[in-house]
Amino acid sequence: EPGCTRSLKVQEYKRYGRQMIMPEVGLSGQLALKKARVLIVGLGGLGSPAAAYLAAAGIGTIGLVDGDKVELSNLHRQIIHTADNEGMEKVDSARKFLHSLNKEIKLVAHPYHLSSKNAVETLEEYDVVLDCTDRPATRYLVSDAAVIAKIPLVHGSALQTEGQLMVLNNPPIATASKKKGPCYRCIWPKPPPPQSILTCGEGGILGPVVGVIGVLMAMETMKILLPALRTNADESTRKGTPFLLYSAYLNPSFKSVTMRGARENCLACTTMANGRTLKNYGYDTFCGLSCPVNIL
Amino acid sequence: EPGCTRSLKVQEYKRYGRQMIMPEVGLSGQLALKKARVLIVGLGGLGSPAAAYLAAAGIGTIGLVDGDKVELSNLHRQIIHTADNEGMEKVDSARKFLHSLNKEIKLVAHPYHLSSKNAVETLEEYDVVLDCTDRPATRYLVSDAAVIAKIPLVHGSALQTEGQLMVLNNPPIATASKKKGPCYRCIWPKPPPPQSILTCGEGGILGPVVGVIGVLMAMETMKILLPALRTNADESTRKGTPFLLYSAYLNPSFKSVTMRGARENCLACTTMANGRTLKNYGYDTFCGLSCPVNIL
Amino acid sequence: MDTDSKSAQGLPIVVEFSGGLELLFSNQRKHKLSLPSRDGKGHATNMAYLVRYLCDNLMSDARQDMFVVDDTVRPGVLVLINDADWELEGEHQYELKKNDNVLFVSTLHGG
Amino acid sequence: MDTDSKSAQGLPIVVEFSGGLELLFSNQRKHKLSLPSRDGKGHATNMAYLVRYLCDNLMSDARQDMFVVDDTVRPGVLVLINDADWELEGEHQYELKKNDNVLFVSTLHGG
Ligand SMILES: [Zn+2]
Ligand SMILES: [Zn+2]
Repeated sequence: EPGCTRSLKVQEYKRYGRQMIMPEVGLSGQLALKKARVLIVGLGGLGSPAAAYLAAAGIGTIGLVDGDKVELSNLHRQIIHTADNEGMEKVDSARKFLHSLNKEIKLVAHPYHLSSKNAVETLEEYDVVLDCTDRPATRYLVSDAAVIAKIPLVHGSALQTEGQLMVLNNPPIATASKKKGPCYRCIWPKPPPPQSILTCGEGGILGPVVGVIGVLMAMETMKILLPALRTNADESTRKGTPFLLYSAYLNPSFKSVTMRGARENCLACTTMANGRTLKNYGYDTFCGLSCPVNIL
Repeated sequence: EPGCTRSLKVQEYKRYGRQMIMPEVGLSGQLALKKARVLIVGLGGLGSPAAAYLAAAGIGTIGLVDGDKVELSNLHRQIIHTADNEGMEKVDSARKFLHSLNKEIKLVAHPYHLSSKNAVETLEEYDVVLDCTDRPATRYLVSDAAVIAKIPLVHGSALQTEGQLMVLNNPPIATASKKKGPCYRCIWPKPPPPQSILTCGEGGILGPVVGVIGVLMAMETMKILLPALRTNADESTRKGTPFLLYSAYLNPSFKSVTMRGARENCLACTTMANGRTLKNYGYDTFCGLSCPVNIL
Repeated sequence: MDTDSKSAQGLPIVVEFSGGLELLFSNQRKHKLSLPSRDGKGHATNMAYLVRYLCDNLMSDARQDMFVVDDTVRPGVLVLINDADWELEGEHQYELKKNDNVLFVSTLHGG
Repeated sequence: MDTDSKSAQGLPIVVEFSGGLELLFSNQRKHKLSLPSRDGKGHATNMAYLVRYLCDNLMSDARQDMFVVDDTVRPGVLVLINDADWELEGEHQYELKKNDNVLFVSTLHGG
């Protein structure tokens, strides 16, 4: 039966054999990946490698959000879009590539910009969301919606020679053994002044820099979905939330720092979570005019 | 004029604009990438993302070495090969994908296993080599050939939840300001006992683990080709050669350690470099029977 | 006397900038500083002192609001003391110790 | 006397295994150990002592040749003392200090 998440077909055993052989995955782990629904918001430099590795690993349902079209200037870093697809909707171009990679999985296209009108209902259909967007307003929007939808958020960002990675809102609800994880707004309650923001278009970006963060986002997603993979890491994160910094310039090129936990008076974790809607929240006003939220 | 490395076409300015805007790249950096010839040995889990990012960045000539065919069990991690290409030579499958990504660059297929008979003459046509192979004998072979061909070697490896990265033989000849870098044999003069070796086939591997090392190999290659990108890193590596360790399990997940420099009595850096040939060297005997060198 | 001699010895620390902030500080990522160990009022040198000190003595760019707004580090800049968020350490009130490492990182938004 | 009391205090160190070696040590990557600060002959505890100690006391797997060959760590295992190659530190002769971190990494070959 197609789409069955209680067993695997012979060709799935073959395809995923090299990861299923690991005790941290096994049959139960592969079925957990197959059952999982993961949303990727933004199909640019971060979303491209993240989508490729998650599709290859056999995530059963992958949602793809982007309202942009493929441009020639994307191609030096957005490796799932080809030159032949210039001008095509990014969700369609991505779907074409991911389908060629793995026909066993379900791809759901969301060919629109995420906004305060559609964000919550889009995220509510998924188990994990990856924020692969590229400006402050959408980053607050995705995080707020993840808090309301109660799903973990894998956050990545990059510019020029540097990248940053964080797993937020994880767990989305406090458990017996772990406090609720901080959201983006817990960490950064106020947006940066508009004049201090550089986008990849303005500041430039190296492909492998954003690529390495995108691949690590796929890895963090798999760790959320496969509990056996995070035992050790969990233990050492009791002190706070890890934040990974990459710099192509420096040696060592990676640095891991410890961030605060959830903030008691966080607007998203309290008011928004209780109200269960973003519809009256003005992201443009909040972040200033340089980052209108309707442009992903 | 096609293939000209003294100027860029209008569509190349557009395609590479987001990296050329960076002061570390600029027009001169982009022309240096276009002029560069990079050899990727092994088109598996490491070679796939490394090739994708180097092709996208506009490396002018990329050589592709592999004697294997695409198998279904490769696809969970080797994201440039698609299911439709099952059974195709990996070099052809890779060429097809990389060509769809970037038609401005030259791709050279070497559809054979590297051996002591052909390694030196293959490497001599290139400026940098990436070792994306998967067993000890080929790793000694690629390193020895890089020493003889006098080109830097970007070394990556991965297994299960861990990955390792190193830039070797860099610089390949001592300069006024820097000693010759160590080769693989300088660091590991003796091969591991055959019974201690696990391949990805036997031990398993997670796609994003080998993926992150492959992307970082592309980044290190760009740093070798773009001097403006390595100023800071160079300064802090005077003490020794950095070796990057990744573990999906741990927090922090990356660790950078400092390795020794070149070894005075290194077989490769002395005898082999002087003799300029590998033809009388028995890699199978050196590494033991479990790793015949004719299987990449 | 004791206070003076301590202050004369100085307080060596390392300050690093990342995520684009280095552009405001002569495009240099790592700075080794020696601060007085007590401020003008005789209090131990703390993070509030350091932030003022950086604006007054180390910043090479005139755009102070790219780093400081309302007398504190602007929104979107993380401050890490020995690799931990300064919110875990007392923020402005944290008293600097010998060889402390303070990292200012601008949050990135690109993707 | 002095030697004895030092030895009784013990020498706390951290030993880590990676690259598959952890499988030989109860699949545990990080071990906190307290060694005597002097060996049986009264010499300061060094890396040679530690390697023997690990084989005799910590290894849970019978295959000693996966870790030690000819009385030293087998080829293909890197030994890092406080994140630096032990070849930079004197190898077996390196005398362990309080809170040293010793990491044994098996070189990976997969790709
Ligand atoms: Zn919150
Ligand atoms: Zn050598």
